[in-house]
Amino acid sequence: MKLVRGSDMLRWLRRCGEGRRWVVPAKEDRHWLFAERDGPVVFPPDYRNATVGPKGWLLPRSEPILYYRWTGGRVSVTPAQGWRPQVIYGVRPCDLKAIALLDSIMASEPWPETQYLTRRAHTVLVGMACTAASSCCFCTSMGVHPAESYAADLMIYPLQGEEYGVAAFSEVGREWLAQLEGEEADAAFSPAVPALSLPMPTSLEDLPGWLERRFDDPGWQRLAWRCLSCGLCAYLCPTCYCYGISDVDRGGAGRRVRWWDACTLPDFSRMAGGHDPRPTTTERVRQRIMHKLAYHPARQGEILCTGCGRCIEYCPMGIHLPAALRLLGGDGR
Amino acid sequence: MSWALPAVDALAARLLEDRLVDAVLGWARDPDLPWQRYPHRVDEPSRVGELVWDPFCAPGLAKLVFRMTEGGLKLGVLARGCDALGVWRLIHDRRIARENVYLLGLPCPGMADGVRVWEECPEAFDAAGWEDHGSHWVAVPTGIRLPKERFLLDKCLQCQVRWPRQCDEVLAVQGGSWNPFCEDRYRQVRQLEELPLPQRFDFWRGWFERCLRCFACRQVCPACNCESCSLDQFEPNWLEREVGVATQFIFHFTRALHVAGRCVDCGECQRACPVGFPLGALNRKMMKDMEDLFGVREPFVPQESEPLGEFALDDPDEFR
Amino acid sequence: MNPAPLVPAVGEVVEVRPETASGDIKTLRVRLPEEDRFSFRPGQCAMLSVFGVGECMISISSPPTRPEELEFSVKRVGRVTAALHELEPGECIGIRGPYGNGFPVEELRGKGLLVVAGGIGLAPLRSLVNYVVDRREEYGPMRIVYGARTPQDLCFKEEIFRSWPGVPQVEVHLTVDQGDEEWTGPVGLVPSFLEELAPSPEGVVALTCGPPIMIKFVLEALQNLGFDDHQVLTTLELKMQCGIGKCGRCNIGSRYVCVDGPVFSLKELRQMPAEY
Amino acid sequence: MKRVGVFLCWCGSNIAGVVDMDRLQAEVERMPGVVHVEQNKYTCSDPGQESIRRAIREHRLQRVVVAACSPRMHERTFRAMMRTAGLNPYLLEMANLREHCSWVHRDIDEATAKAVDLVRRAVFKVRLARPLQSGKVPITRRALVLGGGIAGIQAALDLADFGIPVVLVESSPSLGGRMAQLDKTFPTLDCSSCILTPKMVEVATHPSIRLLTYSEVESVEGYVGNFKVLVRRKARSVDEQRCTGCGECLSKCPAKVPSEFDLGLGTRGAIYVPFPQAVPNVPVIDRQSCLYFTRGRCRICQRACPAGAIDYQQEDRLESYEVGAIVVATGYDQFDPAAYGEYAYRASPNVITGLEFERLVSSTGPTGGRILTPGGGREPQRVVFIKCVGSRDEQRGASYCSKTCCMYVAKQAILLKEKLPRCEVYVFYMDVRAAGKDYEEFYLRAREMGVQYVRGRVARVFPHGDRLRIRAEDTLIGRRLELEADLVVLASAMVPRPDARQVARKLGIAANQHGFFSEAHPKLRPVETHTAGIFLAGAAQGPKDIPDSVAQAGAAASKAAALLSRQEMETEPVVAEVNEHWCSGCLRCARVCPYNAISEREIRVRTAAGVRTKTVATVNPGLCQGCGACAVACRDGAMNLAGFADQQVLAEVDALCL
Amino acid sequence: MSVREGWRPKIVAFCCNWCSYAGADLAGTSRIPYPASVRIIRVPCSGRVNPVFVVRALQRGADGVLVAGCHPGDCHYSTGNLYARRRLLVTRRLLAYMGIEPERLRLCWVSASEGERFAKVIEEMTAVLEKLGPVQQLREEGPP
Repeated sequence: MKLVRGSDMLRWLRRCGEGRRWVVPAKEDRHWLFAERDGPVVFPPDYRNATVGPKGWLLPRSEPILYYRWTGGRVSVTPAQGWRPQVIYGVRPCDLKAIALLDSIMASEPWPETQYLTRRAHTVLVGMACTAASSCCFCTSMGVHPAESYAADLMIYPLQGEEYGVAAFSEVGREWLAQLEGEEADAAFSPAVPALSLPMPTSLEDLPGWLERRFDDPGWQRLAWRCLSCGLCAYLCPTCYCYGISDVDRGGAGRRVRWWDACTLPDFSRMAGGHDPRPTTTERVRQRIMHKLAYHPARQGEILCTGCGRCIEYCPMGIHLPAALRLLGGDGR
Repeated sequence: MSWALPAVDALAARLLEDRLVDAVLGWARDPDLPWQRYPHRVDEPSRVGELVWDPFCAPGLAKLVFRMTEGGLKLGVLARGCDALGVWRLIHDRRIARENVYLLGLPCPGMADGVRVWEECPEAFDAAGWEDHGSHWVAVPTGIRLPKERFLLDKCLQCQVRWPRQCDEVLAVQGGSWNPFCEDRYRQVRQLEELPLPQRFDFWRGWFERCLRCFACRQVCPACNCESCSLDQFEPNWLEREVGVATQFIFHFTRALHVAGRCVDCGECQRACPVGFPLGALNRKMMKDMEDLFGVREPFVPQESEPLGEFALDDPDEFR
Repeated sequence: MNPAPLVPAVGEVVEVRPETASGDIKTLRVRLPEEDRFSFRPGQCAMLSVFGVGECMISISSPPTRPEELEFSVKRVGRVTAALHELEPGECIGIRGPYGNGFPVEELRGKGLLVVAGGIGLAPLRSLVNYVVDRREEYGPMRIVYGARTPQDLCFKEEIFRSWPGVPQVEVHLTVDQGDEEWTGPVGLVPSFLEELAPSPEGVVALTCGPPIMIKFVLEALQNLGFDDHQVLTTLELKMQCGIGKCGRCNIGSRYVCVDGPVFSLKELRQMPAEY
Repeated sequence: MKRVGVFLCWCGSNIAGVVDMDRLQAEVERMPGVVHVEQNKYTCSDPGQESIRRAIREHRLQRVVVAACSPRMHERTFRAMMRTAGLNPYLLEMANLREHCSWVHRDIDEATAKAVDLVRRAVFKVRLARPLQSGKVPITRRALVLGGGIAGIQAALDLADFGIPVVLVESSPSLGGRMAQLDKTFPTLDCSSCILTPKMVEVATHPSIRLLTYSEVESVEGYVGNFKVLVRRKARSVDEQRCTGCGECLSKCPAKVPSEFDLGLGTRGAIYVPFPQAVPNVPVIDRQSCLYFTRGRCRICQRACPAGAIDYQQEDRLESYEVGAIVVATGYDQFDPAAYGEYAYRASPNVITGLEFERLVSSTGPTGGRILTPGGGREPQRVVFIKCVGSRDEQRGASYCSKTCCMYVAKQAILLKEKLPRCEVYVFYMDVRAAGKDYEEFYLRAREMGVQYVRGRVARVFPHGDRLRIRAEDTLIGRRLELEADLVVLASAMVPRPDARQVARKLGIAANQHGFFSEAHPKLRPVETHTAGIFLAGAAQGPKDIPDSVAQAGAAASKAAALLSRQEMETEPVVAEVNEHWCSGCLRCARVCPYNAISEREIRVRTAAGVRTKTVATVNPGLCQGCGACAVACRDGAMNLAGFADQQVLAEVDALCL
Repeated sequence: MSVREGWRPKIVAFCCNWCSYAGADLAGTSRIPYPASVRIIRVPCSGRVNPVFVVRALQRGADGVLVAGCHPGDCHYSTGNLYARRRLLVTRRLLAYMGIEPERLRLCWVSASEGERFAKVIEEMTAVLEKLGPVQQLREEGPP
């Protein structure tokens, strides 16, 4: 770790990130979100985390996959090239962990998702350890630590006043850090304590099995009846990655685009013939939570929730993970 | 005025005991999150104690009534002004059968932003009950005062329907429709109308970039109750899935137009939007135009007919 | 590594052949350019696309032993399948794949095969049948039990009536739900017809594909006939968009139909949540 | 992809002279789905059409675009050609290269670029076209005629003579209408009732006509060929079967009330027949004025009736009739001149309307045909007619010309001159409109007989002693006039009946701003309404004299007969369609439908929660005229218009904007 | 606002079949010239025009949208044009509110006998749009 004053750190980062797009948390109206700016910024003390995480800068809300053009009965196809070198700055550990999870999903065999991976490879992640919790976060309950680096190339630890510690966790990170003047030093960083600590019904390792045994639990219905079938939770969730594909036609030429989808939306799994394996909110809410806490762990060994707390804070009908765990745990309410 | 929770409970219990309804829809405390109240349904008179009525009952209920009563369930609804109008919107749209709902009107002094209170004054949640003192909510017995100016939910700041209208029964406590916090419901609309055109577009474009198109605004809206939203259809492709300025424009334009003359101004869309898109500024623009152009009085109160499904021979002709 | 797994190769439609009188099922014969050809197993699928309309996952109904051209039998159920039906010979079609696990042809070697199919469900099994026909000596006897709503709705008529019955150690049993004037064969639903035929489970693997409701009763029938769970393979169909296990749509529990399926043994199926 | 063939028409040099056809062809060949393009000199000619047919065969075309003139010109031609080529006629689209392009643009580049867009629009639209079929609906061979005036009578008789059963509904107790109130008719001066009464009798006795007087239409449901009409038969209090029409009751009735038929100039009893020649000759008790009904005792008529036909217990009855066509002949009313305070209409009994004058001069009228001033009962020395009262005056009356007044004033002046040769007659007029066979001559005859026509407006009429004083201006010589008269006759306008809008709503037909029923097209469909199967006759459609009413009644009858001569009818294929899967059942569509073509029905749908019923909109293709208002009102996009579907219009927009 | 060289405005016109389309036909048969900026879509009635069609046209590259129908009172379907007037009035105001020049949408009444009027409307609208320039706001990014 190197110690540095804030203004020096910004200058150094700006220099290292020359020629890249800077994606930084920006406050718009009352909401923080990741937006393109000309460089890194100093955060005011009220920055906890962004409402909308940096996910969209790696897996955009929509992006072309390919362009096509018909001429007579023949068609020509050009794959899309949609990446720019970028720095995503000020990412919190929960979102860093989420990016690590997305990386592993997108890289999974037999069909690695090259479009994501290419964009990811051209991205430098500058993380920022948490010194204050936001009102709904519960990362430690999910085994995520508020000072851990996860997918970050560089990690910033706010220390006293203007002083920051910076550490590198990748090749690029080390290259950048080498350009920062200053000595390696140790500094005590005291991370934030998350606002919520979930009463977990079982250990994280046993959670998938615990949930699978409750697949037919009436608790799902008691949780999901008030779900309005919007995609808010999935779109805000840093680990939700489901997408759909459709064609945008402009009269014989056009593009095939991939866009965010959400398993809570009513049409998500409805087949052309009308059959839907998940026809009501009960199955859909179950799918979403089970996917995070049971199915994905069974597949790739990791829980797909990093405790960022966004679904708790923003679901307009108060449907969230803690409620699910409690309802399934036998509390009848 | 107090938040007469025991009276609410008693009324709910009576409805269930008299078998006037099969269930009562209200709010309950979230055991995990002190500030959270979520929609809650009670089927037994003995369980009405689970219901809560205090300044944190943020979620609107109207849209839930729609799906709940679909199978013929008779539902008692604890309805504030906004909930009642929402339910009436759905009744006029023939999505709720009038005989399936019993509207139990609750005069509403405005709801607080729970998360905000939690962040700034967590001890407020130790209250056993609440009183309304006009400009403040006051916790009983702790006496903690929460200024509304600071904590009122956005949707409640602009509310015009604190008094529950067109209900089967209204909990007889004091209250009125007057909202001291809303001087001019069209203030933001007027401000935007006065901006030069390019700035107006920039204003909206900024929001288009933030809108995630998660459709929370649509899903909570009692006026958005179509069997199949045209925006979800692939054929015709009213709205492409691709997210860009043009498609966001079409999305918000279509949504505004489809609720024009039908929006009950419950503010739920605004509350649900995670990025704070000023949906109310679109909805109220439509309301204002309904008033200005077609002389629709109280454009937020659902009527049998809707302004865009009618015409008058002397409608203004502004196209020259 | 494929540079962009979602970008299809562009093939050419060589023939469009209606399978049924109503025209709701058509078989497309497609040729891919040499460099884009792929090897596959019977039971695997490919994502077909009509550019400008969209994509649709369709099982390959031709066998890997005849690799020059691929065949896809498409039932018209929605927008994309309707567009596939409208393709003309000479027109371009997008293809990416092959996707899914396919039938375990190595493990099946030497065993007797009981192929049970309904309607368009014969398409993936046809790939297997022709694969076995082309490597007849490697496999045991094969019984094909196939049914459709009416005689008109039976697919691959040339094969089921003519070529397959002539192959040594291949039996074809056909049934229809409703006969017509010309139909002299059995009338009845596939599961009960199967129970009447009462094939022995000894050394046999049953493979089934068809409408969900038929599969449900065929599985029961097989159980009644003494087939063990691991002796039964079935195929599942869910909505798919990416085909590569990334879009998060076609999972049943922790299994993705597009990657881990569509072929599952009854044993596996019993361990999956009933959400399909 | 649908195989589209495009046929580019030169229209001689009309199109090819401005549009570069070869450049156009090259562009069109690149459009999606287009497999064949050819140029023809005159595509509408027989060889031109034949070449399309050949191309359809040879290139297996599934959709056809003809880029030529306006579809309003030749769409029918090419649709017929499509049928002969074995394709559905609605799989054709035209691009209007002539009227909308080559005839209005000069620059070859601009015109060609535009032509490319126009053809592309047609190609994009036709690719999404579906074959449309017209449906068939059965036709009930029976007609309803609404109104028993001369127009209704004529229509009923003509229809009955076609052998079509007719139900004639008249709201008053007798047939006859306004014509029965008239004395003589212009320009022949034959006696109105002499020519009308035989027709009334013929109606009453015609085996194919069911006459329902003193009856009103309660509701109309259904659509062309299949209307269900509910008729309220008001209680007459007299048993029609028993009554012999002897008239004993009439003279015994102690009540005296103003007679509607005589427009208040005479009186009638509470039990009455409106006029002596009434058909049916069955009295009716006016319960408002009847002593028995108002005070509970009297019963004089019951005692007087030798046939025992008086039935105080009678109640309104509802009868239902199924009919295939409706002729609306509900007639007109006269404008109430009270709006013109300066004419002293209510103030002086000697100021009367034209229609009142008819009663005054009629031999069956209150004075037995002697012309006497209502105020004094004297023969007038001088009579003043004022024309255009309530007509041609947007401020206080209506903007239209009432059309009949000029002639009836001339007629009434002539009658006056004939009966009272020494009486001076003045007519104040704005214009004299005497267009019609023998009309001008008739008007000149009035002048020849000494009727003084003064061009100018009357400023005031006011009582002066027992006479009337008229202040006016002669605008021809620009002088103010003042004269005295004994009788002033106001030629008040023909206006719609007060309940016209209600009737229109009941029938689902339109009325214009004044309340006259609207014809489907002012020139080409003058007796049809927008609602198929409903026809108009007489002054309900607009001011009309007797010959016009009779002519229109005949026309309406033959239109109705043409419709009813078929067993079943083809419906328009361009109609609204409901996607029941998407429909929310809010029925907003039904509210905007001008034809009442949309109703609701319940269907059963399978949902996750099981099978449930849901309400959806349903379109009656017999009624729908394909305007598409419902499709826009529908937010779900569940309502669509075949032939102009949302996806088609959107594709057209896309095509034009590429 | 920089206007591309040689740029000409493009107007998408929705004309009702009974009055305005016929009016445009009459302009043709009377050989009344007008700018080639307009492209007509035939609809049965102005009441068929969904406001989303208007935005769609502006999005896809039209610079202005004209909706032409029968004069009030003359609608072939009696009231379609009056519904259209209300809807499009609101549409136009909403467009302006969201930052699109309201002059880009025009509703006008053209009867079957008003060929000259049709030509005049096109001329006027073309002039207005030439001043406004192309729609900048809603253009989508095309392929590279």
